[in-house]
Amino acid sequence: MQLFVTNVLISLLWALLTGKVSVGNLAVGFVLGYVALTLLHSEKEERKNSYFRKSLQIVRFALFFTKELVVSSWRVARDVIKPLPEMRPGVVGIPIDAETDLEITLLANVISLTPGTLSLDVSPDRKTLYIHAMYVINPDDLRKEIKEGLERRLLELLR
Amino acid sequence: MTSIIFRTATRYMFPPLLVFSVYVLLRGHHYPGGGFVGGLFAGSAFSLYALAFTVAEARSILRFDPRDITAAGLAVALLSGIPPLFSGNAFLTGTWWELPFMDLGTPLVFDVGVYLVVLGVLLTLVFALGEEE
Amino acid sequence: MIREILVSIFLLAGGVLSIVAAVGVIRLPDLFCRMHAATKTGTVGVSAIVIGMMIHFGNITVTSRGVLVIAFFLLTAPVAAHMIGRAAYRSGVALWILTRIDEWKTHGEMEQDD
Amino acid sequence: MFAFLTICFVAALVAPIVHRYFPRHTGAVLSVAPLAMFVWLLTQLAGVMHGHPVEQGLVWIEKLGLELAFRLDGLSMLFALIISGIGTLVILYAQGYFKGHPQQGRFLMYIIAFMASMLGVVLADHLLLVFIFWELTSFTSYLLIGFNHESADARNAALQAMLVTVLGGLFLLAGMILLADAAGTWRLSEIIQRGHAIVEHQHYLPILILVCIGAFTKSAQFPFHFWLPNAMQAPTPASAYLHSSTMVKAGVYLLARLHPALGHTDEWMLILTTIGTTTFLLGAIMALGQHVLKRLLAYTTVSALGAMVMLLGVGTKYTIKAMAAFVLAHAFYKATLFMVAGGITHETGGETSIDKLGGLRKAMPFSFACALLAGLSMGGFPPFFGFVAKETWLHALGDHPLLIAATVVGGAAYVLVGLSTGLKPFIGKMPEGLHAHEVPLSMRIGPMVLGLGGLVLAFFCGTIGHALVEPAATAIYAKPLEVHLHLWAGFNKYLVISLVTLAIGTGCYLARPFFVKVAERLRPITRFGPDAVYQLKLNSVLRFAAWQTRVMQTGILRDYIRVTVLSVVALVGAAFYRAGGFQRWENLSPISPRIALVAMLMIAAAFATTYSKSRLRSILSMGVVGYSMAMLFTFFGAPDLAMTQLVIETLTVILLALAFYHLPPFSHGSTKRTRAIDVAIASGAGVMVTLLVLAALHVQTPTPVSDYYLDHSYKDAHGRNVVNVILVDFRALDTLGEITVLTIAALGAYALLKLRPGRRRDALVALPRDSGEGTASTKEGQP
Amino acid sequence: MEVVLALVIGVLYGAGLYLMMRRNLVQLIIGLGLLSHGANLLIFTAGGLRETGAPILAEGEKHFAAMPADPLPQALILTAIVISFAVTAFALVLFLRTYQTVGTDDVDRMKETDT
Amino acid sequence: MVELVCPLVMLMLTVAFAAAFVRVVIGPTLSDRVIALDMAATIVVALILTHCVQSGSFYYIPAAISIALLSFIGTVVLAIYISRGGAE
Amino acid sequence: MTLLPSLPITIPLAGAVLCMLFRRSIAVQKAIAFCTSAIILLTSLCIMAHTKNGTIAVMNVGSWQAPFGITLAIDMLSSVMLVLVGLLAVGVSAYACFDLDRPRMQLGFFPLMLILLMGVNGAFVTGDLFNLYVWFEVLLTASFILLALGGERQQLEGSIKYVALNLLSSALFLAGIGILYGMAGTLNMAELAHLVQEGGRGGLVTMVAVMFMMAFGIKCGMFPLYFWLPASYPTPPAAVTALFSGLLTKVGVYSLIRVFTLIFDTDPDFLHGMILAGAGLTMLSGVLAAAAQYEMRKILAVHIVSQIGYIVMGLGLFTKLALTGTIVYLIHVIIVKTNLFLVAGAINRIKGTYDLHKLGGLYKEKPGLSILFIISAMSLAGVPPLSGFFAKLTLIIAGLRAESWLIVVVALGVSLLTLYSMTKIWTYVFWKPAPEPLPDLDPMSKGKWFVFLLPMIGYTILTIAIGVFAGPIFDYADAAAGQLMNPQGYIDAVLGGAK
Ligand code: NA
Ligand code: NA
Repeated sequence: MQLFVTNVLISLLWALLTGKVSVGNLAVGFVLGYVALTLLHSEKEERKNSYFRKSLQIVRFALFFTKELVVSSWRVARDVIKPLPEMRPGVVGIPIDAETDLEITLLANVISLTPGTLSLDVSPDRKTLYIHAMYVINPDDLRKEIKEGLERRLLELLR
Repeated sequence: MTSIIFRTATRYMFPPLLVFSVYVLLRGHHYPGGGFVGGLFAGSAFSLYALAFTVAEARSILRFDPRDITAAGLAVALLSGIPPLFSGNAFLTGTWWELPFMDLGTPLVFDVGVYLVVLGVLLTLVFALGEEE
Repeated sequence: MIREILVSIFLLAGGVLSIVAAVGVIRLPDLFCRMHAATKTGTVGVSAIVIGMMIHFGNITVTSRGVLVIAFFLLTAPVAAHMIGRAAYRSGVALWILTRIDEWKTHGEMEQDD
Repeated sequence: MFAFLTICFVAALVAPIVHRYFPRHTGAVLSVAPLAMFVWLLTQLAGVMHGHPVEQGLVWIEKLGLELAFRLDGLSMLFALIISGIGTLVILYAQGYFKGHPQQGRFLMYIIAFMASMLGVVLADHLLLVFIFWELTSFTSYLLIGFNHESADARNAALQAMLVTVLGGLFLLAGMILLADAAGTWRLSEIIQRGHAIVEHQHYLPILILVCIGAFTKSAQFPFHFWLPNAMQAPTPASAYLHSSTMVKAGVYLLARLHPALGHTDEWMLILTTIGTTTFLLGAIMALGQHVLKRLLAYTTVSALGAMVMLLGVGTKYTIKAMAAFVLAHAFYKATLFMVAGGITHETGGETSIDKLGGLRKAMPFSFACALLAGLSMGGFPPFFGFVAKETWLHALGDHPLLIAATVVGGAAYVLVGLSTGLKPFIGKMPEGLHAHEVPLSMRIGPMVLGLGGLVLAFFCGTIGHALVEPAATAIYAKPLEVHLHLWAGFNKYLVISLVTLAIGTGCYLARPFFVKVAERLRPITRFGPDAVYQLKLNSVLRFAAWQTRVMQTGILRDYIRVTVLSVVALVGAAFYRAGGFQRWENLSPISPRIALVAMLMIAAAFATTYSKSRLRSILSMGVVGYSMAMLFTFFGAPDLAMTQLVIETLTVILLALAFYHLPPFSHGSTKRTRAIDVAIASGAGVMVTLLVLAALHVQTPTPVSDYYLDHSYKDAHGRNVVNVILVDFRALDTLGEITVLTIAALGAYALLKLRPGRRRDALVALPRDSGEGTASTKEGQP
Repeated sequence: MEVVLALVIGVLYGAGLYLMMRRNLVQLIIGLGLLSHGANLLIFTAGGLRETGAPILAEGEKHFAAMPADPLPQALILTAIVISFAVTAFALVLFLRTYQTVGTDDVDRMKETDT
Repeated sequence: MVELVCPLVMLMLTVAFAAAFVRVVIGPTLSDRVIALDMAATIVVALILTHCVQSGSFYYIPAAISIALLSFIGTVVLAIYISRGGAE
Repeated sequence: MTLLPSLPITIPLAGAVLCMLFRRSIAVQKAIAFCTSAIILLTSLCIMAHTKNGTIAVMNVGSWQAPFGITLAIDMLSSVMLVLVGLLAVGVSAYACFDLDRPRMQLGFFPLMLILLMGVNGAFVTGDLFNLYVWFEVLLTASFILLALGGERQQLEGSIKYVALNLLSSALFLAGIGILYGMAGTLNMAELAHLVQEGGRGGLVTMVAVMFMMAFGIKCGMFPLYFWLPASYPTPPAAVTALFSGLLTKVGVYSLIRVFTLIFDTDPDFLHGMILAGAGLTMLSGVLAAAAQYEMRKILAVHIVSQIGYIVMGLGLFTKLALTGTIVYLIHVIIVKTNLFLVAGAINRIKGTYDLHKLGGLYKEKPGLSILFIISAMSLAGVPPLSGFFAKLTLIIAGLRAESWLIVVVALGVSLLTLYSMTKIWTYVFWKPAPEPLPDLDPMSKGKWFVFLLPMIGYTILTIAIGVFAGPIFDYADAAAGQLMNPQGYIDAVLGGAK
């Protein structure tokens, strides 16, 4: 966290130094700072790990999520327009590994944001997440897809 | 009505919303916004909290009774009209002091009063309605 | 020019997605399906337009606020959907007859409403 | 004059206090006030006699031209002497009559106030001042008639008397204002000098009629006479005073006073003689069948008042003299008889019918003496003043055989009544079970003085005629005249008529049981008299009032809204029509598709709110209207507005939803017909608004104010957002008001939610400890 | 444009009034809401419509380059909106309490006070 | 180019808004209406933002944020209302 | 001058804020409320001293020049209204301190009352049309709440009608303001008057004028728009009704007078004729409605309508004398009506009912109260030489001089029926013996009773004093009417008097 703040400060400093506060300039500053910090903190494994690994994971997750978003948006959109929609909706319970409130919430949100799935509720024992999905060919496949894809990456990112 | 998801989202949204409300308040003189919308934002944040948790909890994090906030806001708005009187001007004449980072004027103080009133009013209403059995 | 094209693409994407959502909201057979269309396509559509706007203005003020708008939508839209979906399900809104499976019901663990 | 009037009013005010400190001599103490007046009047007599009126004035309301102007001339002198003189005696009498009565103080207060007002009427020289005192007499007489307020009859009679006299008063007021405008002055003394101008004024006839109605109601002329006998519910001192000698004569006084201004025309003569004669005869005939003491007297009073009006109506110098003399005579004998009647009733334990009285001469010798004196005077027996007056009267009517005939009929009735009240109760055998004793001293003084007075006056009638009657008649006639009254005017045809009248009257007295029987038979007819008309009128007004209330105040809000909207549409429509529709449109901006689309949506959403069985659908549709509004605001460059509109719209929906937990779904439909009507009304309103907006469009919109805001917002008010600057600086006062509204709305909502009748008791217990939060702090609620 | 908006205003007034003439309390309040929308739009329209920029002076500028929208009607409407919100909120609570006390939300049956 | 696209997008959004409105009206369940209104609010946000692009002024962004926040709260309140069995 | 005209607004607001801040202590609130009322009275007397020679006190709030900022302008009519508000405030707050129940006081009666006063004062001093709307809303909202506070069934039902119809009026008012702004581009009443006089828009002005007439007509309870009044006024506690009767409808009348003398004097044949017709129907309808009632408070409440008719009659006649009458009538009726409601409240306090059929015998039992009642009642009925007489007299003279025969006939007839109503109360409550003995619900010692009656005694003395010292009052009213008939002075003072 400290490193992140330092990085932001560096980017601001860069913007001030160059005398131009714009998105592009700040981004440049941030990248420069990131690189600089990577170099600076090469020996301190522990801390470097958390910040730099996390940041990479975030980027990876964001890319994955965007891909999912676009792909399934397309699928839903196509289906909506089609004269005879090929939907197989269903309510599926997914056993979750997420434990803390934040984890559960983010997971549920991410699932909801992904087109085709929608979090309905968490069971009272917080072990199962019930979702409504547009295309349930086989519930177990869906469960696996979500656990392996979204949940794993998300928890990886959070822990 | 407890939902982990809703509660958690609320817990994380609450502080930024308050910050945002103050931002809207302070920027209102130059950009869209101002005391009224700012106050509504702040009030909405607390209302959200009351929805996600309980009215009692929302009351406890608010600390003050909404009615006191309302009265205080009205008092601030009224008092903001007083300073010009000392310089022989009419009630509610804008009086400005130039500070290094921004201009501070009685109209802004007035807007703060508006903010407080709106916050207090909204919460008075929402809390009372929420407590209605 | 490239910027203009980019802006146009994002804006149009937003518009099209909204239309799709609209059609979905009208056409889809049950509440839950319509929710898919309404919340998500709407969200993505707004995000597209925000991105278009951010590119169009390209200044810090707009970008920061645009990010805020997107973040806000990403945070709230699913929660809202969850609340509605849950409420609707509990209040007994019927699923579409072609709904294949309802594990929530079969698990029978419906928590008592407070 | 002013001082003495003030003394009288002050005496009235302090009466209850005097009663507290001198409970046994209240009347004696208070009678000093009228006595003072009386004495002062006597000191002025010489001057007035020689044509030097006393005048006094004080500006009261300059802008209305109202002055406290008083003027004492011959006419005023005659009346003022009667009023203050008899007033003194009546107050003394009342002391005995109300001995030990807890409310004696109040009674004296009312009657003295009445007396003072009456003096005001006759002394005032300003039309409005006359009216003011006139109304005061109505009001004080209301209190007096209703003095025995626990009796429903007394209350009704009081109300009736007041309504009738005040009604007349209102006519009078209108007449007076017109009169003053016609004469160009409010001063009576000046008005009576401008008779020509007034008589020729276009408003002469209205003025005359209005004034007459006022005077006739007060003086109980037909057809307003009915209130007077009913007013006998008043305690006897009041009757003796009000209904014999004073109040009822106010009308006569006024007509006499205005005779120079309004008289000497055919209209005057026609109206006054017709009404006066009718009243004279009617009162006399109706008196024949009465057996209740006070009613006998009341009907003859009505009759006497008719006679005075009749004489005034004829309007020759002779009739005017006769009238003035008769006023004096009547005051003496009628007051006496009333007081005696009161004494009899008082001392016999409430007996009022002469048929159940008799043989009181032993028990009440003083009363008998007084009654006999007055009764004979009333009957017109010589050598009483009543006889003198009657003689003058007959002389004056020499050219009017019909009126003479009427006088004979009336005179006979007077004889009957005079004997019935002055003689009948005292002679013969005392009925079984009747116990009586003589009245106390204070109740003897009045009858004695007045009864003997009737005799004394007759012997000094020359002097009296010269000193009192002549100045009065001169004032009425407005030209100098001389009055010579004689007890013995020689043997002529009028004496014969007089004697014939006495004979017939005595005969009638002997045949009285016959008249009583006839009256019994005829009673059903009286149901159709003016009294019944009064009741009918009053009831129909009340019925109409009830009907109106039923129609207007249905209690149904929707009706109220309908009527309100319809009125608005109708009246604005009328204005629209008057404005000649709307002019051509200019400055219209082109229609852009997005706005047209939003507008269509708004229309659809508005219809959706109305056309809905589901309340949620309604409010959500309203939400759509709000969102559309916000879009319009966005398109037309109003970001603050759009933002606020959106927030408020959503908040409204939220609040509605919170409230819906506790409210039922829509369940009350309307019939098709009702809905059709409402659609018509609502569409009318909608069309009206649309037309208004369209009509407003052709007008150029100058916006100097807005230009000023745009120019000065940043420069002088340090703000770039002009709308916000307007809100917090240019028009901050609006915003101050606005947040006040917000504050109290919340306060009110809170109070309503926390305080309800069912919870009141708890709240009462819980609140003092805590802060007035009801049960809020102890409850943990959450949706 | 103004003609279209005039029509909308008329419809809002008409619909609002129609709703106020219904028997349910909630419809009354919705009617009031539509009425205030109508009034606001009327001020907006009568005040002169301009599809131009907002009356906000851009950063760094001292004068408005182009004529922006008229700010005064906007401020007036803002005030009116807030006031009508306050009143609506109170009316809502009032109606709620009335329903609980009287036992009906049928306006036609609330006629104890008149006559 | 943007000048051409913007009106088009706005038109599309308005149509979408209309569709949402239709769903508000036809229901059939309360949840449908609520979801539709939520979507309508989202579309208004989109519209406002598009208007920002078209008019070149970013003053309307706070409006967009407000509506996002408030419509969220509104939806939640209505959801709670539904789940507590509130009548239509 | 930079301060004085704003005080009628700020002082009650400050008092209200203090009350809200001290909401835990009723005793403190009582003290604040009473002191504030007294200060309001003193301030308004100061203002009157300043304006009594015809000066118009002008203040530009925020120091913004006349048509741009909000201008407060106080002429003689305004200042007399302010004084009346002060008088009312002092009496009613004293009465309320004594009479009101605890929960109502705890839940904000005093701040609400003060804010009501603020709104009323604001309406009287403002020279800006939209600002007038704002003050209307302030006082209306406060009155809504005061009306409903307590939550009894009748109160609530009455409030609903009151709220609905008054909001209807607000919508109308707002529409009128919008169109007027669209036409003239200003909200300043003086400038509006100036622009309207320049002409060219006659027809539209007349239409807008009618809208204002209807909007204010609802607020002041004119025929046939007064429905809300009988439905709501008789429901709250006496102190509240007294406050309402004295102030609310009068603000409507004041506004009517203000705009129809200042701005809309362009088409008097049509507009003032319409007002005159409305006045006649109003007084007739109101007095008939009262005649049908058998509940003391309802009779008094419904009578407000007929008195409004008299007041408006002066405006309809539109002569200087008629306006003088209107002003005198306003002065008279505010005091007398308030007093009658307080007396009715006192009766209710000791007997627990307003029902004429149940009451009785108070003439014997409470002679002091009887005197207080009969004086005010007779004043209302127009018995000379009490205040009501001169007011009615002036109007009738004005009517006769204007040759408006019909309105004079109506005015006289209504006056008779008013007398009937008042004597009805007198007969039933005071004279008639009680059908069943009613115990004294709140036996008070002599001293306490006297203190309780003090406000009423004060008003009664005022009633008499107005009659006795009618001269100076007429001088004042005449000068005020002169100002109204010649609005140029007002216009100049507002537009030219800016600094
Ligand atoms: Na603002
Ligand atoms: Na405002």
